Amino acid sequence: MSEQFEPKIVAFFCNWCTYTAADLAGVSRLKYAPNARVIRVMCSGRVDPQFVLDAFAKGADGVLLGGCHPGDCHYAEGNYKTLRRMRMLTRMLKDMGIYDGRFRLEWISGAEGDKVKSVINDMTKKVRALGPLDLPGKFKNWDKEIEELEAQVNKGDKDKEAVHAG
Amino acid sequence: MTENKSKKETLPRVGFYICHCGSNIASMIDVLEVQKYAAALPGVAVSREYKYMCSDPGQEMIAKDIKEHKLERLVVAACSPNLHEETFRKAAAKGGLNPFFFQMVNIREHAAWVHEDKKSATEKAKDLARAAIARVRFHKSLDKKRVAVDPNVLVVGGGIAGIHAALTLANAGKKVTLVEREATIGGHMAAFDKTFPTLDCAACILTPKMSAVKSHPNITLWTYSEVSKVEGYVGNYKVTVTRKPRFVKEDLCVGCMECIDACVFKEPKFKDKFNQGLGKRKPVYIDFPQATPKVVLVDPETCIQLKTGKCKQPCAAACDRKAFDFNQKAETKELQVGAIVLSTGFKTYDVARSPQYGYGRYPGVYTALEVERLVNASGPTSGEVVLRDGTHPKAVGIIHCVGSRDAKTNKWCSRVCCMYSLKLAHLIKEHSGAEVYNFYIDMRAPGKAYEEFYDKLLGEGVHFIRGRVDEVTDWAMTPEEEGKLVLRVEDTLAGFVRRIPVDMVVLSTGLEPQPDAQEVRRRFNIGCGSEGFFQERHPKLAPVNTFTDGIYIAGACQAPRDIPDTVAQAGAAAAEALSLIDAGFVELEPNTSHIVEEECSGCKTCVPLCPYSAITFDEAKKKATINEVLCKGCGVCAAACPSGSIRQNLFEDDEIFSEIEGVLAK
Amino acid sequence: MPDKPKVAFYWCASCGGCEEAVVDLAEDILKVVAAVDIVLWPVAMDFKKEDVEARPDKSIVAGFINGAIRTSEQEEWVRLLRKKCQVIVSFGACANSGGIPALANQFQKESILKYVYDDCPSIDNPGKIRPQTECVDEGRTLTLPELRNVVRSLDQVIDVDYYLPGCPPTPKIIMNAVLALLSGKLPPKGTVLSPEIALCEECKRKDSKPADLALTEFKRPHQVLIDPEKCLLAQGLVCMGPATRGGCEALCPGGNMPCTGCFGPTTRVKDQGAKFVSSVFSNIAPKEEAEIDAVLDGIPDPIGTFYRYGLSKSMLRRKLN
Amino acid sequence: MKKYLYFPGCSLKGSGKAYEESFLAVCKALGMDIRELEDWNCCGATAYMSVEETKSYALAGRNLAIAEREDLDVIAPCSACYLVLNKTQKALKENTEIRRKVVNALKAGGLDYKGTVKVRHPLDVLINDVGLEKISKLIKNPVKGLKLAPYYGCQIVRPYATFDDQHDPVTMDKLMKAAGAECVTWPLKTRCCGGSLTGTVPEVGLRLAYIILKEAKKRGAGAIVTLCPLCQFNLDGYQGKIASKYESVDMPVLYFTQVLGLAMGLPGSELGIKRGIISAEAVLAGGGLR
Amino acid sequence: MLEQKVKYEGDCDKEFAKWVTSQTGGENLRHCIQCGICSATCPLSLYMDYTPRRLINMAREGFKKEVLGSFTIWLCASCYACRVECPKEIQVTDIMYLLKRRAIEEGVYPRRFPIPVLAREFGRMIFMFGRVNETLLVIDLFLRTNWFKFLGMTGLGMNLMRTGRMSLIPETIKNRAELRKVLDALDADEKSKREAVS
Repeated sequence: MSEQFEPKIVAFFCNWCTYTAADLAGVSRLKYAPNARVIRVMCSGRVDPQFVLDAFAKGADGVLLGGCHPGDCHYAEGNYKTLRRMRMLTRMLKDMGIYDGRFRLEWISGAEGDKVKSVINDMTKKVRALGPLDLPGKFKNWDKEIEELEAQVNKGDKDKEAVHAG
Repeated sequence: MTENKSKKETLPRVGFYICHCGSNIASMIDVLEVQKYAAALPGVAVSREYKYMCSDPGQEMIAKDIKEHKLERLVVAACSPNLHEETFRKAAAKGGLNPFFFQMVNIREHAAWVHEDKKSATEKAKDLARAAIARVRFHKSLDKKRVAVDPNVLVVGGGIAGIHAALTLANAGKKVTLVEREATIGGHMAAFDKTFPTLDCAACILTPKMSAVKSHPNITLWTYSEVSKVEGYVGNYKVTVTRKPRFVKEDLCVGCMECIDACVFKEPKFKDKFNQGLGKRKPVYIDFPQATPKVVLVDPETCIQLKTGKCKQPCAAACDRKAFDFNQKAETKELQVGAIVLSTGFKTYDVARSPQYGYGRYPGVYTALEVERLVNASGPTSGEVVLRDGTHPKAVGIIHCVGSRDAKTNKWCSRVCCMYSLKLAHLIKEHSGAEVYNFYIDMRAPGKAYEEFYDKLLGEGVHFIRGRVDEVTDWAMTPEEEGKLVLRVEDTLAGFVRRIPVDMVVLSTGLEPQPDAQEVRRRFNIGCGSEGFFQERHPKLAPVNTFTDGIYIAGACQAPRDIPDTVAQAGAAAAEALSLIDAGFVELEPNTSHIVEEECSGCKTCVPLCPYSAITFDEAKKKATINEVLCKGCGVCAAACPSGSIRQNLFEDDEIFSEIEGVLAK
Repeated sequence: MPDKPKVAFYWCASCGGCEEAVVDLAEDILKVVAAVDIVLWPVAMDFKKEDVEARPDKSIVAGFINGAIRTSEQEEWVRLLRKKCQVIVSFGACANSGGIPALANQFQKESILKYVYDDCPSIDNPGKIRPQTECVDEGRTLTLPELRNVVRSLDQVIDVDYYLPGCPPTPKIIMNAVLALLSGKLPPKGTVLSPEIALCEECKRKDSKPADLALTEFKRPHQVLIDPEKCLLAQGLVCMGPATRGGCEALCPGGNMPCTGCFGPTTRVKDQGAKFVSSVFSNIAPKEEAEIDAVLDGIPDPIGTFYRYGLSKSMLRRKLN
Repeated sequence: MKKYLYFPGCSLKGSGKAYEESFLAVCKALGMDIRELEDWNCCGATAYMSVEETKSYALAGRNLAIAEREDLDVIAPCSACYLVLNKTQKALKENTEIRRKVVNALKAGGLDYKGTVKVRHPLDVLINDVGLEKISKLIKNPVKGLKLAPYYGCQIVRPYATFDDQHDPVTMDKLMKAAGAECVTWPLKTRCCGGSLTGTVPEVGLRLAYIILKEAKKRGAGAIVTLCPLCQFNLDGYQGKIASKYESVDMPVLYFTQVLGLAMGLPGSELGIKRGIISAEAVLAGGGLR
Repeated sequence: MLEQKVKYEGDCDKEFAKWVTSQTGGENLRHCIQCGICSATCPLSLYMDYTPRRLINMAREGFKKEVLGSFTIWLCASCYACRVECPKEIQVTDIMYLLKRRAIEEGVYPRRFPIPVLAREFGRMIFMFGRVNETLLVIDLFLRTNWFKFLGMTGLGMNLMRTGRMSLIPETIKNRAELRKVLDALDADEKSKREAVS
C-alpha cells in the first residue's frame, strides 16, 4: 500500500492527571494525531508490565504510559512504583529487541493538555519512523517453520522415510 | 437501530449506545457507521445512536431497552466519564441493571474534539467501542459502599475568604475550626485602606466579620497555627494542627496592651510586618488595634528574655492576668472533620526581581501594599502621604503590571492591579493633591461599577499613559528632571517616547501563589495549575471543587481575584461543604481491591505498597488482607501481586487484557 | 499376561534430568513398572519409531514428554505420540515453557550455529563445515533433523492434556500424577498438576520476610554469605518464589539457594518475568531514576534471570531480529 | 593553570590596539597561558548580519571550528565579537536549518564543527577563573583617588548575560575596586554608545556618546573605564566633535585592562595609555600614577 | 500639502507578515501586546519615524512598504535592550536584522542612510581579506556617500594617526581560499534551494 504507515499506540492514562489532561486537550480543542487508544486506569501504578507486553503481543506498535508528575500522585506514591517497574521493563524490552522509542513513560499533570498533544504527536512521529512492529504477524511467520511438517504428519504420509543419525 | 441476529447466547447481551452530542461528536465521527459496526460485534444485542444520550429521553431509551431486550451489559460512547459516567450508571439502575455492568467510551474529548480527519477519528471510535464491549463482559455486579460524613468542617486560612466561609458554615449550625498561620485573622484585606470601586473602608466592613468569627459559638479559632498533616478520605479526615507558641496564654490575655507599654524597649524599634516595615514595633506586640483574637504575642527573635533569658520581664509584671509564659512550647492538636475549605490566599510579587524599577535603590519607590498602609488613617503616617525622606510628593507615577503579563516573571494578568491602581491613584491624589500618572498596558475594569470607577478617575484628572515603563532612574536629561525619579515610557497612544519626572513611584505588584503552595497542596492531596495556583475540578462547572472529594478551594489561592469574587466563591465553597455534610453519608467508588485468601501465599509484597495502610498482614492466617474502607482504589497492589491473587474491582486483569485486545484486534 | 495400561516416555531438547526424576521415584518406580507397561523410553530401552507407528492410534494410555521442541525430529515424534496416546503429559519446565533451552530464543539460529561450528574457542573446524539436513551417500539419501529458529514449548506444537512443572518435577508430584492417571481420577484438561499458590506458602523462611523490603541493591549468590534462616529476598537475592507456583516444598531455599522459578507462574499470571518485575521492583527504595538504575544494575541479565525457564511461553516468545 | 585561546577581532588590531596591548600585558602578569587563535577571520560583527544571515554565521563558524581543534575556551575581548560568536554558537545549537547550512559550508572548506567551544569575555575569566583574590595579591600600586565610571555598553550583558546581571552588571566594578579605584554608581552602565551609527549617522551617534560622557562627569568620574573597543572609540574619538556640537567634556576613556595593568605596576607604555585621544595623564597623575 | 492617512486592506501584504514570522527571530511577532517597552528602552527610538512597537504592529499587519521604507530599521544599533525587556520574548533586534536584509534585497531603503553601503563594503572586505580594516572601511564609506562628511572627519583621522590607531595596510588571513570555499558553498546551497522552489 502506498499511503504512509500509521502506527497503533496503546496508551495507559492515569485517571487523575494524564486522563484529565487528555480531557482538557479535548475541551481546549487541541488537535493531535489519532493514533493513540487510551485505556483508563485509576493510577499509573495499576499498570502491570504484563499489560505493556500484552499490548505489543496483540499488535501495538507503541505503548505510552502516562502518570502524574513525581510527588504529585493522587495516591501519594503510585507513580514511583510505576517508574521503578518500568525502568526495568524498558531494559527487558531492549534485550528482547523492542527499543526505547516504542515504549514511553511520561508524566503529564491534569493541567498539561498541551503536553498530551505534543507527546502523542511526537511519539506517533517517532514510532512511524521505526516502522511496524506487528508481533502477531511475526508470530505467524515464526510458526511457518513447523506448519509444513504438521501438514505431512496430519495427512499421515508414510512413504517419506527418514533415517536419523544418533 | 439494528437487531443483531448472529449473537452467541453464551455471551452476555450488550446494549451499545452512541451519542452525537449535537454536532460535537457527529461532525468529526461517522456516528451511524460506528453504530452499525458495533451492532455486528459478538454479544451486542442492541446498538443505537441518538442526538443527546445524556438527555432524559436518551436515558429513558436505555432503561427501556434494558427491560425489553433483557440487556445484561451497557456501553455508552459519548463524552468523558468524568462528566457523565454517573448519569449513565443511574440510567442502567433505572432499567434494573447493576450500574457497574456499564462502561463508558470517551469519543468526544479523546476523539471528536482532538482530531481533524473524519475517517481516522471514526476508526478510533470503533476501536474504543470494540474494547469497551469486550471489557464490559467481564464486569461484575458491585455496590457502592456508604460511609457516614463527619459534620465538622476545617477552614484553612483566615483571610476574607476563610472568614466568610467559616461564618456561612457556622451559621448553618456546623462546627467549624478556622486555622490561620498569622497571629490574627483578616489577611491582606485587613491591611487595605479602602476597597474599590465603592471606596468604603476595608476595616469598617471587615472587622465586624472578624469579631463575629471570634464570638461565634460554632467556630473554634486557632491563629498562629498551621495544618501539618492530613489523613483519611472524604467525610472522614483526620487533621493534625501545629500551634506555635505566642508566649502569652490566649485564654488569659484580654488585650489591654499594658505589657507593651511596660516592655524594656521604651521605643518601638523593630520592623513592623503588618505595616510592611514602614512602621516599628516592640518584641511584645499586637499587629493592629482590631487584631482578632485581640491577644498580644512575643517575638522570639527580638525578645531579650527569649534570646538571653536575662530580662527583668516588666511585661509579665505588668500583666495582672498572669498571661505570660516564656516556657510555652509549640503544641500539636488533632481533629476529625468531614470537609475542608482551603482559602490560603496569595502572595504579592517580589519587586526585587525587577531591579530596573529601582525598589530599594531609590527611597521614593514603593510597593502598592506599602502605599495601602501609607494612605491608611491607622497606618504608620496616620494616612499622610509622606515619603521616606519626609517630603511630600508633587508627582506620583503608578506602574501597572509589575510582575504580571511578562514571560520573564509571571505570564498571567493579576486581575486586580488595574482596579487597585485606580483606587490608589484616587487616594494619593486625595491625600496629597499630587499629579498622578498611571502607566498601564491595557485597562481592565470588567466588574460591576468598575468601568464607572475608571471614568471617575479620568474625570479627576489623573494621567493615563498606555505603555509599559522601561526603567525608573535618577538620570536627568533636563533641568526639571534634576533630583527626580525619571520614568521612561512610550506613550503608545501618542506614538512617541516620554520621560516623566516624579517624586514617588508606586509599583502595582501582581499576585502569585503562596511560596509554600506546592507543599500545602501535597499535604491536602490536590492539584496545582502550571502557574502554581490550586487546580479546580472543572474551570466552569466545578470551580470550588478539587479532584479530592471533600476538599474545596476559595479565594486567591485558586487564581488572582478581587474581594467581591472571593466572598462569592467562599460562599460557594461553604455551600458545597454543606451539601456534602447534610447528605450525611458519601458513597465510595467500589473500585477497591481485595485479596483472594486461598490464592495468597503471604509473600507480603503488597503490604508496603499501600499509601493508606489499607493492607495488613494477618499473622494468624499468614495472609494479607485489605480494609476496603481505607482502600482508595489505585490498584498498585493488584499490579504488583506476584501470584495474581489481588483483584481490583472495575480494573481486573481480565477486564484490562480484554480492553487491550479490544483496541487492537481488527 | 494381563493387558496393563501402556505408557510412553519421550525426551526432546532436555538435559536428561527429567528422566533422572523418574528414576528418583526410587522403590516407588517398581510400583509404577508393575502397574504399567512401558512401550517407549529411549533413555532406558531400545525402541524403534516403527514400533510406535505400528501401534493403533490412542492405544497408549499416557505419554510423558519432557524437553523443549527445537528440531524437526522432535516435532515428528511428539506428533506421532499425540496420535498414539490418549493423554499427553507435558513433563517438566522445558516441555512446559521451553526451559533452559529456550534461552536460545535470545539469539538468531545463524548466530548460534556460527558460534558452535566456527567461533567457539574449543572447536577445530578449519573447513568451517556445517552439518546438512540432507546428503546422498551410496545412493541413499541421509537426512538430519532441521534445527528450528524458535525453541518451543510442547503445547506450542501439539495439544497437551496435563502439565507437570519443575526442573525437574519432584518425585512427589510425579507420583501423585501417575496415581491420579492410574486411578482414572483425572482433573480437567489443561491442569497443572501442582498447587495454585505461590512458593512462599511452603517456604520455611516465610516468617522472616519483613513487610517492607526497600531494597537498595541486588546481590548474586556468590557475592554474599547467605543467612540460612532469613528470607532470601530480604538478603537482596533475586528469589522468584513469590512469583512461582509452589509444590516443590521450597527445595532450593531449603538448600540455601534462591528460587529461580522452574515451576512457572500460577495460572492467574500470564508472564512470570513481567509479574515478578512488577512485584519486586515496586518495593525497591530509590525514587530518582539514576538511583533506581544503580539498583537495577545489580541484575546484569534480566531475561536470563526472570525467564530462566519460561522464555518460550513469555508474551514476546523470542528476541526480535 | 588553564590554557586559553585569544580572539582579537579586527578592532583590537586597529583602533583598539591599546586594549590588546593592555589585555595581553595583564594576562602575562597574571601568568595566564594564552595564545592567539590561528588564522582567525573577522567575526562579521553586527554590520554583516544585516546583509547575509547564514554567511555571518559561517564567518563566526570558521573561527569556532578552528578553535575547536584546540579544545580550549576562547577569550573574545571585543563586545561585538563576543556577542556574534556566542550568538552563532546558540544558533548552531538550536536551529537545525542554520546548522545544516553552516556545517556543510564549513565541510566544503575542509572544516568541521561539533559545537563544543566556549566563548568567554575577559571579565568572566578574570572574575571566575583567575579570581579576585589572586588579582588583589598582584596589585602593587593601587590607583587610590581615581574615580571611575564603569561603562559596560550593550553587547556583553545583552542578550546573553551569562556571567553578570543584565540591568546592573558589577564584575568590572569589582575589578576596579580591587585595583584601588573608586566607582561611581550611575544608571547608564549598559546604555548604548551609538555603535557603528556614530560613523554612519553622526548626528545620532554623537548624542548618545555625549549623554554618557556628560552623565559620567556629572557623577564625578575622572575617567570612564570600558571593555569594548567600539565604545572606547566612540566615547574617546568623537569628543572633539561633541565639544563643537554640545559642550567640551574632556573625559578620558580607559580600558579596564589598562587600569588593572597600572595597578599591577606595569609601565603605561606597555598598556597603550598614550593611545587615548583624550589624554589620561592628568587623571592618572591624580591617582598617583605616571 | 495634505497626505491622506487612511489605509485600505489593499495597501497591505499579508504574505509579508507570514514571511516575517517564518524567519528565525520572527517567530513571536504575533504575540506582541503593544506595551511599548521596546520603544521606551531603545536609545534611538527618539530618532525613528516609527517606534519599534509601531513597526512590529505594521509588520504583523503586513504594511510592507512602510516597514521596509522606515528609518527605524536602519537606526537600530543592535544593543539588544528591547530583546531583553520584551515581556513576550519577541526577538526585536533579530527582526530588525531580517527586515534590513529584506530591504537591501528589494533595494528599498532611505538613501540618506549609508548603513547598507557600509554593510556591503564590510562584506566585500571580509570576502577579500578575511579581516576588516576600519580605516579603509571608513574612508571607502565616506567616498561612496558623502565627501563633505569625510572632510569633517579628517580631524579624527589625524588624531588616530597620531595615537597610532590607524593603519592603511589591510590585514589579511592566510587561508583565504578556505574562507572563500565556505562562503561559496552557502551561495550554492541558496541557489539549489531557489531552483528547487521554481
